[in-house]
Amino acid sequence: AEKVRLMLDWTPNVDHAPLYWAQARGAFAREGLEVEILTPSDTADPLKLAAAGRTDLALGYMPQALVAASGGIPVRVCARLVARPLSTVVALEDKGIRSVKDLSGKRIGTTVPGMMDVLGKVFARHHGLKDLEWVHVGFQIVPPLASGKVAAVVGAFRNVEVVQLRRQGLKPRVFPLEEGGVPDYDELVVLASPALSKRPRVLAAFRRALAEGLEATRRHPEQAMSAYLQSVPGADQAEEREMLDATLPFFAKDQKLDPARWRRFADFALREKLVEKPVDPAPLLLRF
Amino acid sequence: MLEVRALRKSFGGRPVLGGLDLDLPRGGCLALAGPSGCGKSTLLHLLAGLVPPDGGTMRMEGREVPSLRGRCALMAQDDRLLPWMDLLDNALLPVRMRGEDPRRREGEARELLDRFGLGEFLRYPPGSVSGGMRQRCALARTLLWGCPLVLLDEPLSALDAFTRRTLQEEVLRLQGEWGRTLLWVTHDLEEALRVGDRVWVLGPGMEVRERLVPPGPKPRPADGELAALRERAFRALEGSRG
Amino acid sequence: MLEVRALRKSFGGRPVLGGLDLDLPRGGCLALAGPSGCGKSTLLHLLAGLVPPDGGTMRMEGREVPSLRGRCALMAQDDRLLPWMDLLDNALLPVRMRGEDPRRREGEARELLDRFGLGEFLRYPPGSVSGGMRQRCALARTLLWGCPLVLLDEPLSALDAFTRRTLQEEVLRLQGEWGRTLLWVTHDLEEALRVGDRVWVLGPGMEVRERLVPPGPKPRPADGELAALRERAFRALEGSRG
Amino acid sequence: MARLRDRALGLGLFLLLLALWEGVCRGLDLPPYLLPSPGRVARVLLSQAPELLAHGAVTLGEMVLGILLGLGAALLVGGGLFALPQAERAVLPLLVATQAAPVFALAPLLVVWFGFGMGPKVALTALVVFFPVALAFLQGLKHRDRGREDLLRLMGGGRIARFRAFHLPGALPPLMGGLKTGVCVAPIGAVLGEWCGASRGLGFLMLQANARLATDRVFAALAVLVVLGTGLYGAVDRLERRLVWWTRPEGRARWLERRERKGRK
Amino acid sequence: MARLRDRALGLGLFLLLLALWEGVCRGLDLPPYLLPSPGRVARVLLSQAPELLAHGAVTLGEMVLGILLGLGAALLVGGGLFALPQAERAVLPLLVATQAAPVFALAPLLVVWFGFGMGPKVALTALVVFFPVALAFLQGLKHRDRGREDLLRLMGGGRIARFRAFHLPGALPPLMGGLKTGVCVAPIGAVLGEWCGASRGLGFLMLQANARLATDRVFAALAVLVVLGTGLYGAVDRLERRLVWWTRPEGRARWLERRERKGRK
Ligand SMILES: Nc1ncnc2c1ncn2[C@@H]1O[C@H](COP(=O)(O)OP(=O)(O)OP(=O)(O)O)[C@@H](O)[C@H]1O
Ligand SMILES: Nc1ncnc2c1ncn2[C@@H]1O[C@H](COP(=O)(O)OP(=O)(O)OP(=O)(O)O)[C@@H](O)[C@H]1O
Ligand SMILES: [Mg+2]
Ligand SMILES: [Mg+2]
Repeated sequence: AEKVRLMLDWTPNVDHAPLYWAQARGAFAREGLEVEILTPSDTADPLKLAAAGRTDLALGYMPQALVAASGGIPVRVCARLVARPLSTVVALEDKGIRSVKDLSGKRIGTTVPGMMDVLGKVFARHHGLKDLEWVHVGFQIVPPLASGKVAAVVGAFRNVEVVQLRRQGLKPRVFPLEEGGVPDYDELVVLASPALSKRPRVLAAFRRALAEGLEATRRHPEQAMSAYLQSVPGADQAEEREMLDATLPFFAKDQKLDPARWRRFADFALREKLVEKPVDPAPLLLRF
Repeated sequence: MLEVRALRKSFGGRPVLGGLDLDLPRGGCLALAGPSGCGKSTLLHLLAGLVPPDGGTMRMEGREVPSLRGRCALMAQDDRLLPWMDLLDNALLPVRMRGEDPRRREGEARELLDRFGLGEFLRYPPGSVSGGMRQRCALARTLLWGCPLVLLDEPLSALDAFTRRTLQEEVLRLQGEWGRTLLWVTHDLEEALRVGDRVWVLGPGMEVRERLVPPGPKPRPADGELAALRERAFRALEGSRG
Repeated sequence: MLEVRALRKSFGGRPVLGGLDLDLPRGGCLALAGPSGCGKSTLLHLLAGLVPPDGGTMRMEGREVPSLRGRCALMAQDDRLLPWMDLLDNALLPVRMRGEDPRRREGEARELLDRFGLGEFLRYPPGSVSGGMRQRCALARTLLWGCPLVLLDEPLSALDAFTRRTLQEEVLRLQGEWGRTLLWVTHDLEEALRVGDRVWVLGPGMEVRERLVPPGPKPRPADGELAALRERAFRALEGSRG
Repeated sequence: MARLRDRALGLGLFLLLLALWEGVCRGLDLPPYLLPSPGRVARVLLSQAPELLAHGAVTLGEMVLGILLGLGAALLVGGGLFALPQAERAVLPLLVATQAAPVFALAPLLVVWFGFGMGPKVALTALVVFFPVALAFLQGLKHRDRGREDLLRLMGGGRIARFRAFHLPGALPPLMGGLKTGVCVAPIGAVLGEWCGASRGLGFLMLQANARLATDRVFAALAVLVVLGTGLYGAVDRLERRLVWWTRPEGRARWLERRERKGRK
Repeated sequence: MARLRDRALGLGLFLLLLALWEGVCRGLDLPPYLLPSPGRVARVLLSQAPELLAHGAVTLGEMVLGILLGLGAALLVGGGLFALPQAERAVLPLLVATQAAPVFALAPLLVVWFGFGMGPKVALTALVVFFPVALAFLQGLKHRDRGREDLLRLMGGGRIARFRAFHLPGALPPLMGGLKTGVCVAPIGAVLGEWCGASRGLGFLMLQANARLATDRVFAALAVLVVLGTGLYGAVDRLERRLVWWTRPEGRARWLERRERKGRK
């Protein structure tokens, strides 16, 4: 079997359920692949390590992949896992935020500086929000929201933090980024190392197995759940289930890497100075 | 003033003091001489309460006490000056520790240090003066301590013969003036005979070999008589070895 | 063996040595006595190269040298034993530092320490023995050092009169046996006269006040003659104060 | 007797602190995802003991190896900087850099060099342990007793012999102090290391639990980590008592006794 | 002369290390997004100097405040544990916990308590500085000279007077050593603090650059951080020379001179 190392974008979470389910049901093995799943220390690492050939495949985000391409980091996109943005702007109704307009004059937190603050500012401009104070909140989303230290957080995942907030008995208000002037994009894509990019047969095999995992997850979420829970011992099953259900509509239904969609986001990124140099996404995409 | 009975101490099974009796009347000076390693310093440490005894009793002015801690001044065999204070501050340390304002006794300390030949070195740190100068500073500190009972462990061992003689007289003068009681350990027999109104020569295990009473009040009589006593003491020391 | 000319040293503008001349013939013992703080220890440190001189020259066996570092053994005024080694290892330290196998000299060291009265304490750490015992160990270390020139800074100051006499003889015996040259600083005039074949009494600034030559070969003649010399030396010391 | 009383007092203080923590949680009405109460943490500890212990064992192994490695490096570098004091200014920025470098700058490098196994964890632990130990050792070496050093220099002999006989034992107390700091921060190193790609260990567990807002599990893992840390501290404390025996009379007495017992055999 | 030579040697070594780094980058063919070469970092440093300096000033402020706070706390706790040695066993786990607690366990608490201002950064810096300083101080207090202590105890007087006259100065050398470790790890504290919520500072800058995959900017910020760290270290080193003057003959001479100059005025 072909040994393939796959590095997740972050610690295992429901987004990765299709991968675990594919692994557990033997989808990779049937394609002649032996996949080893690795976890990184930081969301930027998988991409760097794939470029350096330390992992064969890595999970990343579309904006990040474009930033990498503009910085000359030699990774290619070969598949996708979550085909729509999960990042949103989240506020709490409990704190009196009912509509977007209520955010004017408030302090807004961002998760990843350099990324979410850019998207947040686009969102604010789109909705005509004024007098915002921006602060980076790091890994923490729930505590500053719950304690009212920030009125909203840009970069909260609608399938994770929103569920968590709800389970804490709070009433989250979700404002999708794609309704705030940010073009639609793929939240989770699979990046290939330069070496693996030259082996289309392996990549094709991986894509087939991944597609099977995605399809099987949609069809049998409970089984996907139990496969995934093997990798996250001690997790709260009910909560994870709720998160998975919230994620299901966002999983990629096909493996089409649409250059036009990528180009839209690349233009947006250049306009908003997310990238410094123009990027041509076409050579970035490995299509078959 | 002080009565010690059957004081015992051993270190790890090796007996050092095997039941010592000791009486110090007020205002006197008992000089102790004994072979090196016989336990003189240990005795002073026991009295001062730095080392716990294995047995025996101490009575201070009739009352039984566990040790003389807080009731005696001690000059240890090494100077134990604080290297980060100048000589004057070191000498005034007991005053400061008592909680008194050291400035009120500064004049006194300056005078004492001056008489001890340290007048020019008041502001020197101990690391920058000679061994004998450090010893003199430690002696001044002990005398400024203000306790009526003073334990001295070879206080003048690092001094030349002349300075030594001067300081002996100085200490005895202050003893009289301030009414102190002295327990003076020395390995110099001449010094013992010169400063003590009683002189004990000790043997190993701190057994008392010889009790000498030097003739007459200070200043001392002719050297001849002293020399004879010294010879006797020396023989006792010598015997304690054999 | 050693010729020193016009050696000068001052500390922060305060002169300590104002141009000292010194000759040590091979095999002799020059005893130095002087008031406390006059600069005796400083002289030994200068010779040994621990402190740089301000001026002057040193010639060792005809050759001019910057200092005697590596050519002399030094016993400092404090014992400087290493607290984490027992007495035997401390005494053998110079052997070990020379790169020799200390076990080859262990017998010698044991014998020396035994003669110094430390036979039972070979395995004690310095912190658990008396001041005098530490000093004896430091002396043994200095003698085992193996250099022909030996600088001793008050080597017996912490010892009782009898032990002191014994060790004086011991050191002189070894000096003869091993052919050492000694520079012996002491504040005990009797000791100076007993061990030195020349005795210098120094004044402040290390100016030589009195040069005495004790009569005759060791062992010494009658005490009477010594006493007279001692008196002379004492007067010199006394005068150096006035 | 006295020891028993000391222990009781220590235990009492510990319980008092726990009570204080519980009080803070209740009094301020902190939600458990902010600060779980000790009771809650204890429940998690009990119910998930086997898992916590298994992950704890992994982390302990990483810590022990890292501590040994860090100590070795610290002895070398501390000794080296002492031997070549001019190098301090040059090497120091490098050392500060290794300390200040965020994991995300180091992690990819470590992975590239050491792979995904124990390597990066041990390396990061060694890195955090190394620093306080090296500095304390250097400080101890610098503040040596000059009188004794002078005398040893007169005795001649190589710098290495002098170092072994004098400088090293003299610097032992601060060195052991630095090592205490080192073992206390070792958990940070191991945890950070586990963030650079791991599938086992307490750091991994915490990261996972944190992503799920399971703060009580984070704290349970933390509690295990703290027990490991204090255990290592205790071990170093014992080692110190054994190695630095000469400063206290009891230590000297025990040392003598041991020597005599050995001699008799 | 000798000092000049020392400096030259130090500079030479530093350049050597930079060359080594450049060599590693080229020799191992490390891509710049893993480890940028010094030249690359220098270019970023130059071109973005104003921004780096502005953020550096913010971080420096946080570090200085945090160091002062941490030092104060360390003096209190170190002294307290010395005064009450039974407490060591009880308090130690707590201290280890504060060290081992990953930022994400502390960050929410800090944010809720201090908000997003300077508070959490200063608190985290103080926390990391505190630990090595407190331990070194405690160690110094423990390994005091027993002979002198005994004598002072005989003199009577309060524990506080004794502490000021004897224990504190005696523990100064290890304390300063601990403080050196402390200032060297202070950058970690400030950076971590900036990660859990900030809009300025070098940590924020690094995070931003990291998200943009601009590793050279990360290292440029790191370089500024290192300069700040070494600068603080140098300051502590000077302070130490001034405070611990009695261990070296030159120090004593300078102290005497200063005193006499003061006396003459
Ligand atoms: N490091 C120093 N800094 C300044 N002055 C010093 C230093 N070392 C010694 N001195 C001064 O040099 C003088 C001579 O000191 P030294 O130790 O040589 O005297 P000594 O003759 O050995 O006295 P003693 O018999 O008391 O040991 C003293 O006045 C002392 O203050
Ligand atoms: N801490 C200790 N542990 C073990 N033995 C000790 C300790 N302190 C002292 N001794 C032993 O007690 C004996 C007496 O020591 P002490 O210091 O009282 O002698 P001393 O009479 O003062 O001698 P010196 O004239 O040499 O100062 C010595 O044999 C010494 O080895
Ligand atoms: Mg004694
Ligand atoms: Mg001297």
